[in-house]
Amino acid sequence: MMDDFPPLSLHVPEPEVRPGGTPDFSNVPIPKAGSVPRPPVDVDPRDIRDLAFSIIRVLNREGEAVGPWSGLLSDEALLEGLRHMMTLRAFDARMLMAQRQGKTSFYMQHMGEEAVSCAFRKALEPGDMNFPTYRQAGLLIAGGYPMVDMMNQIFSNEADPLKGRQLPIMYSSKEHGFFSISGNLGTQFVQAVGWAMASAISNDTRIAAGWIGDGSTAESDFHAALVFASTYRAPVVLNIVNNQWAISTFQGIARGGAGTFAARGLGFGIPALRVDGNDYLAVYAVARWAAERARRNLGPTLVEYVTYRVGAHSTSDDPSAYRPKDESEAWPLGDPVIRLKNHLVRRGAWSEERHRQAEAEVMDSVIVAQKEAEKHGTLHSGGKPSVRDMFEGVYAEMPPHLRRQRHQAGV
Amino acid sequence: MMDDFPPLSLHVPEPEVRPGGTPDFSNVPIPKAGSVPRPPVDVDPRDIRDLAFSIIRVLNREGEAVGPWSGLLSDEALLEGLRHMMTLRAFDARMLMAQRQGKTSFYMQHMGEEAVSCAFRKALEPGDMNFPTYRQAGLLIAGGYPMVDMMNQIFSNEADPLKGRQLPIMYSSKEHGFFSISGNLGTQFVQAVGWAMASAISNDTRIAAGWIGDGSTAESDFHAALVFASTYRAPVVLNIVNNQWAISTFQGIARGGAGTFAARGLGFGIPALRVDGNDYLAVYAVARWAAERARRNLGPTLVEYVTYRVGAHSTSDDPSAYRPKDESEAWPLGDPVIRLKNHLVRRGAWSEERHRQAEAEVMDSVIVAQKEAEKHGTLHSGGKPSVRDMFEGVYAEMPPHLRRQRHQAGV
Amino acid sequence: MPRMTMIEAIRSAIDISMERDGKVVVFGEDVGYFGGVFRCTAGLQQKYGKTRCFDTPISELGIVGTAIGMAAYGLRPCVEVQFADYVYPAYDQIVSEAARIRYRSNGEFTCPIVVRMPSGGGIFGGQTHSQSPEALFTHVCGLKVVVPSNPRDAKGLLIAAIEDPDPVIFLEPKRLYNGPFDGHHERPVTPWSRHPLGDVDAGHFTVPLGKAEVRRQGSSVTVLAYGTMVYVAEAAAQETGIDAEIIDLRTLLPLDLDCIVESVRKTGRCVIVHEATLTSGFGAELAALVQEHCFYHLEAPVGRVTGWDTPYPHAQEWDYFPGPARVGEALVRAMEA
Amino acid sequence: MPRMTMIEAIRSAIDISMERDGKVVVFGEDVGYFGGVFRCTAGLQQKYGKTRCFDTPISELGIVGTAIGMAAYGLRPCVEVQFADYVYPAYDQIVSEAARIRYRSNGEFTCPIVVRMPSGGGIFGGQTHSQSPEALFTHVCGLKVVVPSNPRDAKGLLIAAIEDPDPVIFLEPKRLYNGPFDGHHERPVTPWSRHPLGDVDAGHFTVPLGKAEVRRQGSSVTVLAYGTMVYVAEAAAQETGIDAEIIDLRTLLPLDLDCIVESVRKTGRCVIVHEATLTSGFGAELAALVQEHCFYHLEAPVGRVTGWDTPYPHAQEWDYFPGPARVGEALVRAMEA
Ligand SMILES: Cc1ncc(C[n+]2csc(CCOP(=O)(O)OP(=O)(O)O)c2C)c(N)n1
Ligand SMILES: Cc1ncc(C[n+]2csc(CCOP(=O)(O)OP(=O)(O)O)c2C)c(N)n1
Ligand SMILES: [Mg+2]
Ligand SMILES: [Mg+2]
Repeated sequence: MMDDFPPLSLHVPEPEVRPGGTPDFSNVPIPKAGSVPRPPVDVDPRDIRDLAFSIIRVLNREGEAVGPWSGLLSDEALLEGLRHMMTLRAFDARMLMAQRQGKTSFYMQHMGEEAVSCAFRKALEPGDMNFPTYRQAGLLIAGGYPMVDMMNQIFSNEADPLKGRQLPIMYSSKEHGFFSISGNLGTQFVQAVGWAMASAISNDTRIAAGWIGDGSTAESDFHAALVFASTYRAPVVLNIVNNQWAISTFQGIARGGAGTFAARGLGFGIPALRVDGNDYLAVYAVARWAAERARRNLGPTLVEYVTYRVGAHSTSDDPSAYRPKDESEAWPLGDPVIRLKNHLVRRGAWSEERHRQAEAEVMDSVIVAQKEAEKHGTLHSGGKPSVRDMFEGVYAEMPPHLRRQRHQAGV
Repeated sequence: MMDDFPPLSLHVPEPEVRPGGTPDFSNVPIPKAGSVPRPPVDVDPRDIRDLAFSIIRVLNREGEAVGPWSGLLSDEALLEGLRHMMTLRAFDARMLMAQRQGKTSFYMQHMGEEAVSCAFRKALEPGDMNFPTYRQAGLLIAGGYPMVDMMNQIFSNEADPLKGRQLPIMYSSKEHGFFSISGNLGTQFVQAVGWAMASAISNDTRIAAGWIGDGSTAESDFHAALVFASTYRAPVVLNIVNNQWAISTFQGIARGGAGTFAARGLGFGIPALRVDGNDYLAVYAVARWAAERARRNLGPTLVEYVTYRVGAHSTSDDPSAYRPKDESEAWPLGDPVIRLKNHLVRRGAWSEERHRQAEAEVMDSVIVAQKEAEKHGTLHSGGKPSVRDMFEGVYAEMPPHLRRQRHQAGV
Repeated sequence: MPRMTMIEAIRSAIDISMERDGKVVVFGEDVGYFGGVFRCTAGLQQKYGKTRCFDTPISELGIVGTAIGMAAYGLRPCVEVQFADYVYPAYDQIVSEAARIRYRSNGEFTCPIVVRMPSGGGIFGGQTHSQSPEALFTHVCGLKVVVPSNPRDAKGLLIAAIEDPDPVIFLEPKRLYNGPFDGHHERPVTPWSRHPLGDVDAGHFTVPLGKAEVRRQGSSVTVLAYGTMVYVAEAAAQETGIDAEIIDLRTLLPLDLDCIVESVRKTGRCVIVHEATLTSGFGAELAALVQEHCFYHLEAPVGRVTGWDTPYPHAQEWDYFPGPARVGEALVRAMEA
Repeated sequence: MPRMTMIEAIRSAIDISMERDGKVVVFGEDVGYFGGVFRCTAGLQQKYGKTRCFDTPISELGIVGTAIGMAAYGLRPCVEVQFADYVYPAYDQIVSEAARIRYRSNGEFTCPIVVRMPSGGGIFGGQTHSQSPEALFTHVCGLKVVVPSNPRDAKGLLIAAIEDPDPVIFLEPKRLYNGPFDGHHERPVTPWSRHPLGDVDAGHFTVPLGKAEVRRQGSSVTVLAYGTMVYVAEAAAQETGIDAEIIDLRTLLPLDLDCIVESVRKTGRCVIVHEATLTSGFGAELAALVQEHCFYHLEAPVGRVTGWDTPYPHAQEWDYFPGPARVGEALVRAMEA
């Protein structure tokens, strides 16, 4: 019988194009804005399996908001959202420059993905808790966390709320519903489920949100999160930010034979939705739907945000080595800031001129914050966290061996 | 907004019945034998998602083999299969008794699940490799591995092929395509994928089979296995033995909101089938289908065997503490040995009398093997592996520190 | 005072903690309805309901990972890993997360969890029911590591661990669950009901973390031990007639170094005993500290008696287990050096 | 002989191994097309095809777990974990599986895999790009643990590791990738092209596992070090003018105890240096062995200079890193004792 079969061979997925080639996303099916239905939040997950293979979109090419997921946000709310995204983009630009100037050791930007965290934040209530990765600073910006504190952390200066202990951008703010970022991918996804279970155990009304990248869905924590969320119907929104890349590795390596990342939810009976991650209105609408499910004790929702990492992975990375330089321009879902701007213009609530003016204002506010932060020092100059801080906080109370070591260190 | 929502509460799944209650499987939908179609092996996984929610069955209540999955095995092959299952059952009975007599420290039986490993083994070719759990000894029995060697391992005696190092029943036989069993749940599932990838890398024709229990699908290795198998289209059959229980924990805790364990495959684009695990013919048919897919380089298949653990989890367990004593009698898929016997009788290839005779013969052969094994000793009496054996085999070559320790031990 | 086995003492500690503090929740594999394969949580689901004591899927990562999230919320999870041999799937969550959350968030988030697990050998459990992985946790700053050796300590230490604001790894020597075991496997074991340390206060009390206890006063040689090895050391001292001072460390991290140093400076000799494998075992840290802090008092090299550097074997269990004969030889060697 | 950086030496070792043995396969996160975030596998996919050198999903468990299966099949996987800080998700597969398969199957199945990972600090990488987890592997029997300190050794040891029949944990001190680093972060680093150990044979050669090397002869005190700390120790010896004998351990498990004992018996003093945290670090095992085997030759307590028992901090990196000043003080202390 074996003789009947030709030799096996290993299949190794490859992206469509590599450096030198012409970017091509023609294989990425993009449904028309407004075409995906909006089910009731208590829908039976089995009835919406197809949502895991489509893309919920609100803003069409003409900048109109269309379809059943539209109509949730006022002009005012949208203008605020636009400002959040612009702020995040300006913040990124300044911090990238600060890193090049040696004011910090490391930075990670959000270019192209601003809508995801900025819009999601607006679907939450005070007291809800995010378990973010390193690419959701929009949750802080849209949540009103002071930029200067973010910069103090990035500069590891004397005012750093984390006392210089953490890598830049690994923020933490309990008050702003932002759990301490881990440098270890995935770990926080299952913790979000635990937090949500705790809220349910405590008969609270607060919900949690877990965050993970497309590449990191391969980690074990992702599975544990889905298993526990499914079994205990935890009030949690589980967010996958599919920005097409995991450092140099294209999303096909993590995704394998499944058509989408959202599809992972199907095996757990968890409603799974895909959404245009570059569409502020669509992100908000889906986030609110999922948050409402959680808050009504209907259990978890898995959301895949389809977006694109326009910049380098981090300041240690140069993407031109592994993808065409102009790939981001070919990305079919456009730029989230421009799309929202166009929509507001179309709505008559905004203009190109006001936009340019706002860009300048936003940049000013970032620069003001940066000046303020730099007064407290930057990584290699000015005020620093103390060496004593290094020994504190390992435990609530410093045990004798650490006291001995601190003494040896002469501090 | 928060005021609109009542307090959350935690959902903790419970089995239908607990000790004292009346066993009830009326909620378990059992499709009619022969009713599930048999797709071609190169089917698009998306076209057979419903197979993850049904049960492929061949033997009907009348003992007839019906439907598109029937007709693969001759009388002779079925009689051999019956003998394998009977042997495994007799083997279990004797070894359970041996454990009670103190001849070994531990034993795990297969009662009710004999068809799964016995029939699966017959769908493999020489050279294929299983990565089993502790409840697939049928792979060895149906593969012709000598019972006496199994017993030598169980008795940790001087002829134990594993030199007394392993817990009883943690067999290993490369020659018989049976990877060394791990006491750590799940670990071997992803190793099976690696072995299969290696075969593909080497342009070999051999395939691998991974094995895992319903409860253990919650482990991280399960996820890693599915991710890697899906991405590299590894030639592997991934088997989930759903025997309804994980020690005292009913399958609903691991399964959560998904209707079935097979459904886990859907999120990976891996064809997922459920099969009546107490139906030798159905198990064989599905195993052969999945093995053929692997061998044709079509990639992995996930198979859920729906069966029931009739006995205790192990000799350390007493199930009457957590499930009704008579639950196994209410199990709607019956007993695999009786069902195959009835089918053979119906086919005219067997009779009640020959069956009784065969039972006696099989038991004799087990007893002969046991006598032979006991000549080499049992756990606390007779021949033993040596203390030197304890120090050997940690590395290919014994390093100096282990030589020092062996010397200290005086051996 | 009531007599308790170690299992009953552990159950009592959890019960009292759940009763006093509604934030204490308990979960793990087979922990809920059935009450745990060693029955340490029996009856708790019935008493406190299934949202405070429940069964989990078989995912040690999930058990610890959700516990960390719950602790960040404000609960105090006390979770069970069915055997210490199965803790490795949760190792990343423990090492990279539980141990670091307070530090990296500058105290904004904390992780008051207890991870209980039966450890150690002597039950013919083979390589996957016998391990003593304590050294894999003592190397991780931010954790506390506790190993009780008797019902009274088990209860007091476990209550202290649950009330502690930081993550605690709580290793329960399963060979001691039903009675002290001195390594003489050929003899019947005394049940805790006939041992003074089986007398356990029924109410709330704590044994502070970080404090060792001198279990036998002596002047000739100090034995550092914990868990089952405390009894093996006692048997060895008795059988050799050597006047050993036996210290039950109880907490390995943070360690009660003062107690150790005081004793070794007095005796001038030191033998360390543990079940875990030798190389990089916790005995290495103990030996390093003793030679550093007692260098000018030591009259003999610090000795270590441990499991051999092999996986825990099944059939050769009693050749592997550091029994009273091997410990006795080390005591004699220390005295003769 | 060609000059190579440590990255080039590692790449050359893998390249030669792949060329000589078709069973050698290489994979990990970003390892294939891009050639690894530190470029250690650059060009190999192009040369050997994507079924022998490929990118993987981000699952360290999956990387090591599939490697174990491949090794059982008969291949020789040499896999990369992107940073040693990320090895914990694979810890169970390494500890419970890779390390035990030969033993538990009585040699029927074996596990000749190499798990490479960049380790150590000095690059402002914070807590998740700076760890030195070697002691978490040296406690695991069945593993070998290697830490090279220069391009020549890196190449020879890596080829030996790939050819070894057992699983090898191969820790690459990332601060040494481009040049020796003595802890004087304020000074420019000499590139390997200007260091004699940057001379690396272009062909096949091995440096045997289990053999240490005396990197500096001396008579006053023995320094045991590995990886980056070898250069810090050299700087400290030079700056204090103390005639230290510096041993580069190279392989931690199995350890070259003879070399250590010979040196300490000669010098009578010993200082151990590593970047990992103190408690239960590999220095504990070294100190325990030295006091045991050289007790009657020691004139001072064995000293340990290590990372502090805190997570690796970002801003305070140079207060944390065991630099030449701290090592120098320990040398002086050892001499004055
Ligand atoms: C456990 C672990 N493994 C590996 C890494 C190294 N690493 C950092 S980011 C990254 C890629 C993550 O990709 P993705 O999840 O898609 O997130 P993105 O960066 O695209 O937002 C990798 C491999 C890590 N931080 N943690
Ligand atoms: C990593 C790990 N965790 C826990 C255990 C303890 N344990 C042994 S068997 C078992 C139940 C397994 O249930 P299932 O996977 O359904 O297999 P079954 O016994 O039903 O065949 C548990 C929890 C283990 N062996 N390994
Ligand atoms: Mg990504
Ligand atoms: Mg089961």
